[in-house]
Amino acid sequence: MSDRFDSLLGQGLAILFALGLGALVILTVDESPMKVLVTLLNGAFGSPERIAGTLLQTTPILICGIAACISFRGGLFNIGIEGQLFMGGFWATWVGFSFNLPPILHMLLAMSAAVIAGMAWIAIPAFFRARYKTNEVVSTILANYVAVLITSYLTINIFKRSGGQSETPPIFESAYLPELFSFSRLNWGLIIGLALAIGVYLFFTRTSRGYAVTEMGANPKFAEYGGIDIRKQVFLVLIASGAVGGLAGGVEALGVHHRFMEGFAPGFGFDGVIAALLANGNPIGTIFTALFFGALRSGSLLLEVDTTASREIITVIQALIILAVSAQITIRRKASDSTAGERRWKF
Amino acid sequence: KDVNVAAISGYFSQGFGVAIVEGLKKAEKDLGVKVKLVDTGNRALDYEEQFNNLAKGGEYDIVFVMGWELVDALQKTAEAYPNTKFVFIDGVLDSKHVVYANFAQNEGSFLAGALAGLMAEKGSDIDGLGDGKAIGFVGGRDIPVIRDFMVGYEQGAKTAAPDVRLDAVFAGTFDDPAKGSELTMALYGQGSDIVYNVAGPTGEGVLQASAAAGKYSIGVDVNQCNVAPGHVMASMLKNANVAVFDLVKDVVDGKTLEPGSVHTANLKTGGVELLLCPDVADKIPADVKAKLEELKADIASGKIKVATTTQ
Amino acid sequence: MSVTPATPLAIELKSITKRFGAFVANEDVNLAVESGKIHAIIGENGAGKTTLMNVLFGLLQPDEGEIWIDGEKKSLPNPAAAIAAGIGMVHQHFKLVPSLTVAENVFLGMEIRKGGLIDHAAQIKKTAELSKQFGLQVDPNERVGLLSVGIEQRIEILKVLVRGARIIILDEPTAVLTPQESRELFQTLRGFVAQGMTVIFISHHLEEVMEVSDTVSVLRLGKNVASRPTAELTKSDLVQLMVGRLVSFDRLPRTPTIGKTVLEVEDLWCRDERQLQALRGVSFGVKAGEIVGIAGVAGNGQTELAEVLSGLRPSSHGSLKLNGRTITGLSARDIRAAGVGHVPGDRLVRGVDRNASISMNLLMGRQDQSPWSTHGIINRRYLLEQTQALIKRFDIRTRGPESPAKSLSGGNIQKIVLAREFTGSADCLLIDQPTRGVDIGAQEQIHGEIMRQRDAGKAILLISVQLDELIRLADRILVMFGGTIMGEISGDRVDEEEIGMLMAGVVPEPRPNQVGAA
Amino acid sequence: MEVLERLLNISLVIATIRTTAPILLVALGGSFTTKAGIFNIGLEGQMLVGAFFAVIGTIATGSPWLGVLCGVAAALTLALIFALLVVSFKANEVVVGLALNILAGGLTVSLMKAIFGTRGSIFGHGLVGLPALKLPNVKDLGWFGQMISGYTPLVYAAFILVPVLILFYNRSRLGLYIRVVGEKPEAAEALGISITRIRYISSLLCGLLAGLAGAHLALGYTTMFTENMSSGRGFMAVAILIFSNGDPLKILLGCLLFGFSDALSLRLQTLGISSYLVLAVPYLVALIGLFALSYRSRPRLIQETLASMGRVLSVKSNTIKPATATDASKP
Ligand SMILES: Nc1ncnc2c1ncn2[C@@H]1O[C@H](COP(=O)(O)OP(=O)(O)OP(=O)(O)O)[C@@H](O)[C@H]1O
Ligand SMILES: Nc1ncnc2c1ncn2[C@@H]1O[C@H](COP(=O)(O)OP(=O)(O)OP(=O)(O)O)[C@@H](O)[C@H]1O
Ligand SMILES: [Mg+2]
Ligand SMILES: [Mg+2]
Repeated sequence: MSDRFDSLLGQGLAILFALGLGALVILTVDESPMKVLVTLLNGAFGSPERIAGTLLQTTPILICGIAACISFRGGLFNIGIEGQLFMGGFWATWVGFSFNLPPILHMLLAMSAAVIAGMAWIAIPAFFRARYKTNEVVSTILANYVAVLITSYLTINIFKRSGGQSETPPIFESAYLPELFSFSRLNWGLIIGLALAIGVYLFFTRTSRGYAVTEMGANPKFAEYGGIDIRKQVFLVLIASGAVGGLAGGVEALGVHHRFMEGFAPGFGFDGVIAALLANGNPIGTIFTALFFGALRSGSLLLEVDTTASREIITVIQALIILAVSAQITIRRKASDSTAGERRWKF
Repeated sequence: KDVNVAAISGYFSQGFGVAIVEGLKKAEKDLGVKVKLVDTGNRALDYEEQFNNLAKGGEYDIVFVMGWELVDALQKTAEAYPNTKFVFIDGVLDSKHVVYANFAQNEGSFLAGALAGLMAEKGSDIDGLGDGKAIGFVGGRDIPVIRDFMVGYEQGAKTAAPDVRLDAVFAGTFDDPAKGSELTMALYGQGSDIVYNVAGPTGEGVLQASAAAGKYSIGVDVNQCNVAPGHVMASMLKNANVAVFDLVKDVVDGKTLEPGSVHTANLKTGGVELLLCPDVADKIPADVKAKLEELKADIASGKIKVATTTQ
Repeated sequence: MSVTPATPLAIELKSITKRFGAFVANEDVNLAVESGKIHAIIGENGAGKTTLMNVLFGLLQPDEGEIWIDGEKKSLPNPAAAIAAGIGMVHQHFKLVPSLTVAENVFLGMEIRKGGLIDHAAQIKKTAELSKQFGLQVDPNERVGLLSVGIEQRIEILKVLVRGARIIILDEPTAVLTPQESRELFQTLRGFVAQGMTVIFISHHLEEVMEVSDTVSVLRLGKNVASRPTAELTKSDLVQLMVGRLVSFDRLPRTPTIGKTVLEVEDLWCRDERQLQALRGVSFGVKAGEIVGIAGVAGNGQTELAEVLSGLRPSSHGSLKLNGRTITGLSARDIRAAGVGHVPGDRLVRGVDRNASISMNLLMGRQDQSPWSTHGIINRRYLLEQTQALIKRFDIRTRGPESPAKSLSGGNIQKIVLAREFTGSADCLLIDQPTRGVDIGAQEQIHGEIMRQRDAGKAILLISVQLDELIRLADRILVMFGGTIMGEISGDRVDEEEIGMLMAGVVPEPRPNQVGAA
Repeated sequence: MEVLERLLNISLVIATIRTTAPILLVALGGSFTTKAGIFNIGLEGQMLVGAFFAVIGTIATGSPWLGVLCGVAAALTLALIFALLVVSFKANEVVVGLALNILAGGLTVSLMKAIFGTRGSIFGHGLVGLPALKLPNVKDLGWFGQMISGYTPLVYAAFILVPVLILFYNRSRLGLYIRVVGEKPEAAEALGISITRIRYISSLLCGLLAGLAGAHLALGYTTMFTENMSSGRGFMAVAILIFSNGDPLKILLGCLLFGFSDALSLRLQTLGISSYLVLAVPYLVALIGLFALSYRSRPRLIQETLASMGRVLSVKSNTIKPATATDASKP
């Protein structure tokens, strides 16, 4: 308990330190740090609409974060969540505008398409990782670029709606993911994300399959020795991670945008990965780190309007916070792992 | 009464956006209005909140909007806040709640294409040109707005010089001048000696490549003649500064901007024009110049209809 | 406690205390090492031997106490200072770089350079000279990754010599060697002292200590409980000093309850990581209630044999049968399910997840079985109960079932593995190096457990590089060399010389009574 | 045929060299960290600040060479932060690398806004690029002369660095130590080689080259700075580093493959294939390369021949050692 308290305290101090540095940066661009902070808070939590806006930003980060958590737990690094999200978003939209089906069924079908697209998009890197140990960090990063280009191609060259927008036709209302409140686009995606976080947490800590994945991530040789089929498990873990990544795209397409366009959801995949890393791969912790990032994103929107500081300042502060926290997490770890050999990056 | 003006876009840093900012700065200085620029970035999820943040307080009398990706958020917000005047720049939508400032970039590009085609036909008669009989086009991303330039350019070239081949390529990004320069080198290598850039910062690479290769390029949106002096043959200007300033002036003067009205800037109004760069102009033969004037008149009079992709 | 110096002291440690947090690893240790002698240090696992040597080598800083070298007080803030003072250390775990050549490894950290660039030719030449001078045969051009453990150790010693060490510390140097290799090593060590150098030598093998050392110091619970000339002591004195009680090492009594054949291996072939042939046609059988020992120098296919038998490595040819049923080519999971338990040789890599709790380590392999889990949900209460029971039964020294495995000492980690593998429903147990690096007290317990398993009618294949262990436990001993079985020796009549020759790949003159007598 | 002629000619070779150079520079930088056992995904950000400050420096001083120095200094600063966090504080290198990339993106834009009042791109303001080097007497060499002359200095630097680095790793003490620290840190530690120091040095050397790569992008390849102008080249370099394992020669081959597919794909566009598909070509080439190389490592025959050849020739056989959680149990 006190350990946990210590670590929270440490993280808090690290964030304060980063904010201090951030304040200096803000001063250099001639704005009052206090005003920026107040605007940020106001933008993130100033009214029910803004809180909803924050949660709206949190949702995709959270779901992507969970996708990342799944892969981390298995000792794998799916950095291609961005690509799975784009693929999921596109194919959910495609089902959404191509078919005319009864309401809930349509939405479920579109969501399944998102999940399948996410899985399909990671299937090849997953296969090669499982079978030939091909580094999944690089293959999934590269696949991101391809996913973005392919979905752009499909959007603009094949399925473009008429008019000047680079986007697909809108989906039918029957495929909408219902909104939670009348005053915001915040939708069931948030509930899906929260349920997923708890579900994934319970899966990993309480079930025998979750145990198998956990041990594979912690010590693959031990897991292999214990009779766990590493190849199959690696493949399944990556596929599951990709499925959740695709789901994130489905939620964005069906819950928020109701269509697919260029610049559909850039950066959420990476933010999710970082949120998961900061939470040390814990899905419950990821809820909070995702909320933190969501608040920063949504708060910074008001910044452009109300101050002379730009959103990039927030990007800088966000990066500083990540750096400070990442150092802080591991200062504590350092006490126990003193050997140099343990600190090698596992490919 | 104070007039508050806002502009929202993700492209303030690129040619056309720069022109808009210029117009607003002028309005700030000459008309004493207050100006707020809101940079959208590129995250689709943010747009609606950004519009809400702008419109909610009701303090802005006129809001300029530029960028097709903002259209959905714009229409939603314009409907929800009928008291705020939204002006959509560079296109016309169905919505009756929005004022439109439309630029006929296809017309200007038509002339650019005609110039390039006519010059390419002259071939090695002209300093720095070969006999490739081809002209190039480097777009940023392959999106409808950019294609609008391209179809005009293509039509202009085909009309003025039917035998000249057009090689059109897209960099896939507006942020990679190195790629722009590389693409241009590739086009030069394949026989194009004049390349038209419609690619934002990527396009700067196109212009620089023309200087490096000793060939020619055509600028876009604003006067780019001085980016690579002696190698930028012309610039296709979209005089957004003038258009924006005039609209702000109308508001200051108390005129109402009719919702749904379309203010078109084209060759006829002079809102769009092809500027021959002075340092290259004397290399351009008189017959080419005459032909350009003739085509311009034909477009202005409606004799030639230039195709478009953004309606 | 210290010995009155007859010759000048090479090393004198005065009241050394070293703490790790609240834990005292070395407490007020005085140690005097005479120049030109071989000084052995023994003690149970965790007694503080390595810690003390690390202090002497500058790797750790003592909290209290002084270090005197050749009659001078020294402070050793880092290994470089220790090296400068003429101390060299051969670590328990070798620290060689596999992709570099022998010469590069030897000269690593003190490269010979010409014009700013490393002079490979000179390094090779010097290595060859040195290896000749001290009788440590190596090929300076070979990549270390391709060499055997025995040769790796020679390289480690060369590394120390090339740095001009006069005082050489060896931490458990024989743990991985064949008897012949050990004997060669002792020869080398004697050569060193003959040239006036001093050797400090840590071992768990008391025979070796008796054989080679001039003086012995015994550490217990971090304290130096005795330093005496070896000649004054017997083996059982040493044991008593170490653990405070008597321990027997005799061959354990047999109960002739051998049953039907459980494991049958026929003409087994397989390849290793580098795709080189590791097993070349191995055949044997293990009966219920029988312990079959596999002797051999590490790296002659024993590990691969255990891995093939447990399904971790595919065989390229041959068949495996368990209770008459063919299990060739089954996965590790299926082989486990068929009834094979496996105590892996590399316990820290395969045997446990060091960061997981003891209970989570005990769950491995049976997480899908009832009552450990029902409908895929882990039965946490049952797991906790079982863990507590096993901690008690196997005498695992820990703070509790939720302590991470890494907080335990090596011997106790091994007990976790045994507790897991010995309590399953396996008919056949593959036990690889059960007591490597484990102290005598724990060894005895582990041996007891193995015998109990045998008495319970399990078929046991025991792989060990320690001959005395095999002699103590096994009914029959198969000697492996180069991926084949060189010969078989009855556990009752063991001739170490003969086993040694088999281990070295030499088939001795047939002595009818001994080969094939099962 | 005509199409082929249009695609494959000397200008394609030249373009390949041009497109290869920046990736090569940054990948060679990454080879230091890769060899030292650090996974540096922050190359992208180092390159970006390198480019930005090279431009700022040039505008401030009027000399592109001083600009290059500024760019390098900025990249070194980022590399220092990377080393501080990753080496001293043992933070996760992926988190730190990604965060530094984000920082670089945000910082360059913020500063651009603060200094120039706009975002987007910087050119003009008296910005001058590095001069192109015309090698003397190359006219006599025909197409070869055409191929090797007329690049900006950092292009030559990139290619010359390949043999220099090969020598560095094989014959210099620092190079040897870097390899040892990456392959077997315990060995380095035992010999009194400071792992921390070597990793700092590797990170800084990496920053040096990444900064040069950025400076080349802004002052050699083009003469301007644009938001996010590194455009994924740093990530490409990381991909190459993984399948080259940091070996300079393999890095060169990987970069040439990339450069070639990049240059070729740009040309393919003129055949009327959609730019989106064509632009995916280099990434697909990388992916296929990655998969093919890992597939190839499978067949036993090849492995075995390589292994035995390795022993005979005592060439470094490049078996990637699976990094295990602990090496403590080595028999
Ligand atoms: N980070 C740590 N913090 C505290 N204690 C530790 C730490 N790491 C290891 N230990 C202690 O080190 C011991 C394990 O060390 P090691 O594996 O060398 O044991 P050992 O002395 O070889 O014991 P054994 O006789 O069982 O092999 C445990 O007693 C454990 O308490
Ligand atoms: N780095 C460390 N941190 C905490 N405790 C340690 C550390 N190293 C050793 N210890 C403690 O010191 C004790 C003595 O360890 P040491 O390695 O010296 O034992 P040893 O006598 O060499 O045992 P073995 O015979 O197994 O090698 C260990 O039991 C352990 O508890
Ligand atoms: Mg020890
Ligand atoms: Mg031990």
